[in-house]
Amino acid sequence: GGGDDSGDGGSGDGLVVGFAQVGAESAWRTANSESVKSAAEADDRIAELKFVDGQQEQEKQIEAIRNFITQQVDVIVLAPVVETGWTDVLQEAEDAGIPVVLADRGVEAADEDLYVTRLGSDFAEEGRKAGAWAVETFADDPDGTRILELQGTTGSAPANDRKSGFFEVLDAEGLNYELVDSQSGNFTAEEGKAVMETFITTHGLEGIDLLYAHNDEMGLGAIQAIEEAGFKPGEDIQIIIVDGSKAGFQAGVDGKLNYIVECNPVFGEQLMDVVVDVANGESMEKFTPVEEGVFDSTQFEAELPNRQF
Amino acid sequence: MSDDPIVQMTGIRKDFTGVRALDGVDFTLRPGEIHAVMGENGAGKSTLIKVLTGVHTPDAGEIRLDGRPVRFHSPGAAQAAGISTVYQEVNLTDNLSVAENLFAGREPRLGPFINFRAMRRKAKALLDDIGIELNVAAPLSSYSIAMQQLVAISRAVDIEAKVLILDEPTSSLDRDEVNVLLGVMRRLAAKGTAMVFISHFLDQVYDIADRMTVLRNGQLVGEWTTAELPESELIGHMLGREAATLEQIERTAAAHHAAEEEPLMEVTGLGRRGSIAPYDLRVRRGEVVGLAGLLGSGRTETVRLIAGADRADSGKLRFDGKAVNGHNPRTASARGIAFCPENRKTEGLVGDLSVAENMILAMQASRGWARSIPVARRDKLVAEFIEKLDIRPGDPDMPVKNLSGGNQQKVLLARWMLIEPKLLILDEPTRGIDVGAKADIQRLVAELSSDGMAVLFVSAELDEVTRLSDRIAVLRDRELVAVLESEADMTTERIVDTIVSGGREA
Amino acid sequence: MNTYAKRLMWPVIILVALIVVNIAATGIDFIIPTVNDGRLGGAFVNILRRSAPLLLIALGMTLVIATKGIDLSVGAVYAIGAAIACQMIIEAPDQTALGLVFGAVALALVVTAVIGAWNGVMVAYFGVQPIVATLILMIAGRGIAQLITGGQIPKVQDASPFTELGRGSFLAVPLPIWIAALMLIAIALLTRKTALGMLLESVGGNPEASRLAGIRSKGITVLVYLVCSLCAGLAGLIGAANLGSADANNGGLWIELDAILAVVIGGTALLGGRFFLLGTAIGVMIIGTLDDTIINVGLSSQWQFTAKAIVVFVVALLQSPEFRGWILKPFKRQPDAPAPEPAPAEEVLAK
Amino acid sequence: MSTHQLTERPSRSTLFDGLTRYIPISATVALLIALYLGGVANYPNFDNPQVVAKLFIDNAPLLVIAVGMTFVILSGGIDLSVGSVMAFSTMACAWLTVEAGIAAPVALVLVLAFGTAWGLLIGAVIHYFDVQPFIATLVGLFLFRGLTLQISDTDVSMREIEFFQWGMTHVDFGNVRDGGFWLPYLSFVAFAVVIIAFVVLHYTRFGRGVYAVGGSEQSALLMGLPVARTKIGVYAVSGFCAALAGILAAFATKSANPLANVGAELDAIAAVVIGGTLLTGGAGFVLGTVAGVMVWGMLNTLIAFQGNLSSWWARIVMGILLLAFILLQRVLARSGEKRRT
Ligand SMILES: Nc1ncnc2c1ncn2[C@@H]1O[C@H](COP(=O)(O)OP(=O)(O)OP(=O)(O)O)[C@@H](O)[C@H]1O
Ligand SMILES: Nc1ncnc2c1ncn2[C@@H]1O[C@H](COP(=O)(O)OP(=O)(O)OP(=O)(O)O)[C@@H](O)[C@H]1O
Ligand SMILES: [Mg+2]
Ligand SMILES: [Mg+2]
Repeated sequence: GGGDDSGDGGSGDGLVVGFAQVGAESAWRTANSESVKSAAEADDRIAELKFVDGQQEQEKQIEAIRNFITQQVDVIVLAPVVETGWTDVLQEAEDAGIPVVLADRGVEAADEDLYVTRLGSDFAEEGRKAGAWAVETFADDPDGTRILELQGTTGSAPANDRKSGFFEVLDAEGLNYELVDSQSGNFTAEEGKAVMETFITTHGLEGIDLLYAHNDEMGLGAIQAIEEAGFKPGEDIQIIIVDGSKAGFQAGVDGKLNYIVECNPVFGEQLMDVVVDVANGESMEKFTPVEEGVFDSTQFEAELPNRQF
Repeated sequence: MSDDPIVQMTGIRKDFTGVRALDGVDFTLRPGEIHAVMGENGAGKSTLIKVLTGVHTPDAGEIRLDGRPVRFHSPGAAQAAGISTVYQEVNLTDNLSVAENLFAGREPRLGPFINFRAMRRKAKALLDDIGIELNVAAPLSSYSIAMQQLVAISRAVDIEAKVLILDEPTSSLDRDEVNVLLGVMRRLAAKGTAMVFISHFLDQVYDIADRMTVLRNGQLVGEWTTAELPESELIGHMLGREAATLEQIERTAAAHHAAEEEPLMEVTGLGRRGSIAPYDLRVRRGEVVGLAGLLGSGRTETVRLIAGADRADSGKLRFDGKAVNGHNPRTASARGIAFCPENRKTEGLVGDLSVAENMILAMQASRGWARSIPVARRDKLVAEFIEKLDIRPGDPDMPVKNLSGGNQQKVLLARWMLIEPKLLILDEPTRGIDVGAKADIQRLVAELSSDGMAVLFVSAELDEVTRLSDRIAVLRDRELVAVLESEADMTTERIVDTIVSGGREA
Repeated sequence: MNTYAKRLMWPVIILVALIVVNIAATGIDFIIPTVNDGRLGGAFVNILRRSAPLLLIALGMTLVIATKGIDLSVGAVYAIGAAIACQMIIEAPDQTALGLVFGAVALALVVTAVIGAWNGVMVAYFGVQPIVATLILMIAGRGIAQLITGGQIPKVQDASPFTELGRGSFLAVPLPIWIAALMLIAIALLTRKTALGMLLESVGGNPEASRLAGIRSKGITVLVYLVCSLCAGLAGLIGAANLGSADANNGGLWIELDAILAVVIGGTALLGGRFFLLGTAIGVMIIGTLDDTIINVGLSSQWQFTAKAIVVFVVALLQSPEFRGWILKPFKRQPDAPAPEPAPAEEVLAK
Repeated sequence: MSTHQLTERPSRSTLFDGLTRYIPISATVALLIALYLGGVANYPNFDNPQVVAKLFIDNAPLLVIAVGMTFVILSGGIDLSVGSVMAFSTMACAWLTVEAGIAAPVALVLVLAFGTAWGLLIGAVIHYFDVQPFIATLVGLFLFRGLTLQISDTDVSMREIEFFQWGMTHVDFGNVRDGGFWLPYLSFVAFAVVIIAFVVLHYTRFGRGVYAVGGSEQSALLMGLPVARTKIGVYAVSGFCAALAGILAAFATKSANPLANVGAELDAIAAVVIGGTLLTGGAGFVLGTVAGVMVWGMLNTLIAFQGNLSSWWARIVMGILLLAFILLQRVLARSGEKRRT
């Protein structure tokens, strides 16, 4: 390890980078961790990646950053679990002369000076992409579009933003829709399936046009529930999911869902480039987007082999 | 004593689920008198006390203190109003120190803070006064029940209340300590404190009480002055039958076990560091061996080693012709050693389980969990023992914690008699048991031993020990100092002499 | 038996009330089973089916609680059971082989039983407090599950017979319901037809007295933790089979709280001693129905926690005789003496 | 005849009698030091004093709820609501100051009063209605998470409120770059809570009453102690501490997050129990709880310094360290107990 020379700030055999990850709460997240770790491993410019799992707790992440500061790492990468509340600890990093890069989610605008750049996805944008497809697909639905929504964990940023982005577009485009029900499936297949079963028994599936699931796992759980109730997912009801894991695309190929908004976790290499640039003091844009696409049923087949998680 | 009553209870009724514990009881206590409440186990004595002190709310009736009607909502309120109580089961918190128990709730303070130094000093003085020497900073749990009982009494006495209630305070004390306590009571009476005294020791009651109230089955039998009620009549009132049936147990001479017979149990050099010095002891079939000694002399420790409750760190134990190793309660009971511990609440009974379940516990444990005792057999056995030991109320499904103290003790006895052991170890089996039941138990011990069962018998009552035992082991300072064998030695005086001389021939 | 029925009365009333609310919100269909593909469905059957894992865990938890213990590791063990089975199946060339599925299930059960025995040994032989002993595996267990799956979510093919465990049915009744019901019966027989139940209650009620009575309390303690863990593993298998995948991080998350809740709603005290398996089952159904009720009456997700809190509070209060006495007092005829305020003294002694 | 002493209780072994109750906590402290030295030996910069100081920065809220939990556990109860009450308090601070525009000091007093009132209420339910503490407080766990989410389902920033700058104001002890360390004001609040709790538990009637009730509630009642006041009091203390911890969290981040502190009650219970307090009540020390919190923080620090553990290995290692710690503690405590007899 490069721990011994860590105080020298970038000289020596390479950089020591501290990475405060959110947790391991989903396949998306583990894929993300994996990508960052393997990219650091492969990259000669990085001597050591210190990885700390925050278990979805802001305090744990703050604690990790303070530990990085004590250890005098060269660059800190933070994937913040929430947007607010980082001012003090980011200030401490700045005082210690350690630059901070945000990965994935962002922090509130007022703290913009305290990090160099953010590399990640825009959840609201993902919601808008999903919304755009819905508007396009159901634009000439005569009797109005009836929608079910499976939200992520209540109160979490992706859940909030994917919801607001989606309905923002629907409202802006004046789509005639009705939100029949919207419940949290906690981003898990288990609860996604359970909630969907209840939706089916409560509302029935006849007359429901669209299911919007905030992530893959809930969507896949819901698909099972729909199948077990004797309906055909993707036909009897159209389905949008966000994320786009292998399993999600496989379901797409099988014709069980209709639209995937990608949220790409595999940005490790891109992140390492950013980290090295930051360590070298290069100036940068505040936001570096991760490349992400959208896929409809015509593209699933072709895209499946490219999936890395 | 001719003053107005300080406590007057009239028409008290108290129902528990399924039991009417008190039914229209009147009770009057006058300043400066010592008033005994008498009755069999389960007669309602403790309940009467608890109703008075606000532990239970009466279902009917009136309580007057100093002429004013009162109704306490908690024992704390009663204490604040000048009624200080020692309840039947020692009720202190044994995780706190002796001193803290003595002064809990009324600690000497400096400003808002407890003054521990003053508290320890006062505690020491208080215990010195009664004549016991304890480390007042040590947790109460490091002392035996007897000692805890003394601490509870000291606490109650020190509160200097108008009314002092003692519910079976002497059940685990030996005679010297009882004498000290009686002395303290006389002193307080002279100062005008009114006292309620509950005890199953009639000699103590006759020694100290001015007046007696007798209860039977929750009902008032009557109130008498001690002078006008001879002992036999009192017993008659308590039991509701003629006292003549309570004949004394006479030991049939111990001759029926020949000396050459191999002992059932033979102990050589058995001991445990810090608890009991290595000792030798043998018990033959059909023999009752008594253990005598003062409080803390190590009687309990002695029998716990034999029962496997504690692990011995030296010595050998032979039982039934075989050397015993790997001794624990389970193997002991499998070999036929039964142990009735002295503290029935913490070591004996499982309060939430029913009477029946508590009775068959040891039997079931020896059969293993898979072979449950058939219901019919179980019901029959339980009914048989409820009858045999006269356990009241005789409902086998009642949680055992709702039984009165004496009846709980009988349940514990029944548990061990059920497994028909070869050696029955009884640690203070007659503690808290009424005269009738005590005679029953003594008769039972005599009967069992003439059927060939060996019995090890620990009791604070020397009379009882001498009456029942074939041989008596005398302990002092955690050491077995002598075994008295000859008929001539079986006297209380002889035992006391042996304790004083430490076993050296006088 | 009478006291037993009394204990069950309030939970049953709450359960019925919840069902009535659902029927009022969604119609009588709520309670009436439907049949599709030869399998019973419908809202209430679905609730029962989904509650099966929780019931399994709560049954084991009941036994543990009867011995005055508690098992926080069941959620993690759930994840481990699921992870082992799914990982083993997806690594095999032919996921539809019946032998493979049996092997995977057996392996998962053996491992979870070993974990339970370990918990029991910590408690019985090392004298570690149950909450701490099981906290260790609560923390480490999910790590182990993730290690097994490599942090991925292994997905079993729908064709694998493994998924039958969660989705299949026998005589039209879904398999999870069968499994949970059989386990309920098995544990009830095991504890009530043998002396195990009484010995458990004895160990929980007074460990020292039990030891002196010659009960193998250590062995019994190990056994109940083992059974509890085994139940959790089985629950994990059912959960995984239902989804066809094992989510090491989220599978069975916080299920220990729900399980303990169900046990206590069912009338078993956390202080050990008497336990009520049927009460536990009703507690589980209350919790299961509650989740659906929130959706059915149209409350938003934010209400999930609040509604649960309210229902639990109502159950807890209704079960308290002191509360009932207090609330009914104005309606009762006054006794002859002035009645005291909620008299604390007696309540404490009644324990 | 009765010239001899009344009892034969030997007054020897008085030394250990008083000390046995300190064995678990001594074991905890000894192992804590061992953990620290292990860290120093293995990781560069671990000897930086800030490593220790940091335990009291990031864990200040945990310390405060653990102190409240100590009261409850000592009395023989348990409080599962602290994590949610804490999150709710933080959120309430944010809502009161940011949305409702109430002056921050007033908001803090309101929040503290509310936390205490909640404790009183739940304590009364537990005592008078004889509801099991686990269930009564579990209601709190669900209820306040729900209410927090209903106030806001996103995180709320309080950075505009000047008042909240106070908590993280540094006090420097020496220059941080050459061997000094710093602590923010909020750490001192936590220290103050510990000291007050220590004094209350050991030197006041209320505190001794807590031990008595924990030892045996029935005995305490029969001894005439104010059991109702004590039992309700401990939950009030815990509610107050949870609210205070929520305020400290507000100071620490100047933001409120509806999903914060999930599972914090378990962390607190773990810290209390690691510190040698028995869950059955009646035995333990608030200083043990401090040691327990430090152990918890130290384990996390060690894992962070190791830095190459994946999410799952971090959990497994945490479990193994905890296991080793508890077993060692048991071994030390047992040999200590043996020495006594
Ligand atoms: N909490 C309770 N619940 C139900 N029944 C009870 C309860 N307490 C006492 N009883 C019953 O009330 C009756 C009177 O009991 P009490 O303890 O007053 O007897 P006692 O005269 O003190 O007997 P002893 O001499 O054995 O102590 C008994 O039948 C007992 O079983
Ligand atoms: N070193 C010690 N200092 C003080 N007390 C001790 C010590 N060691 C043991 N004890 C306590 O002293 C008691 C020993 O008395 P034990 O119970 O054996 O006496 P006993 O003869 O059975 O008298 P009784 O049963 O009537 O109290 C035990 O309760 C034990 O806990
Ligand atoms: Mg009595
Ligand atoms: Mg004794």
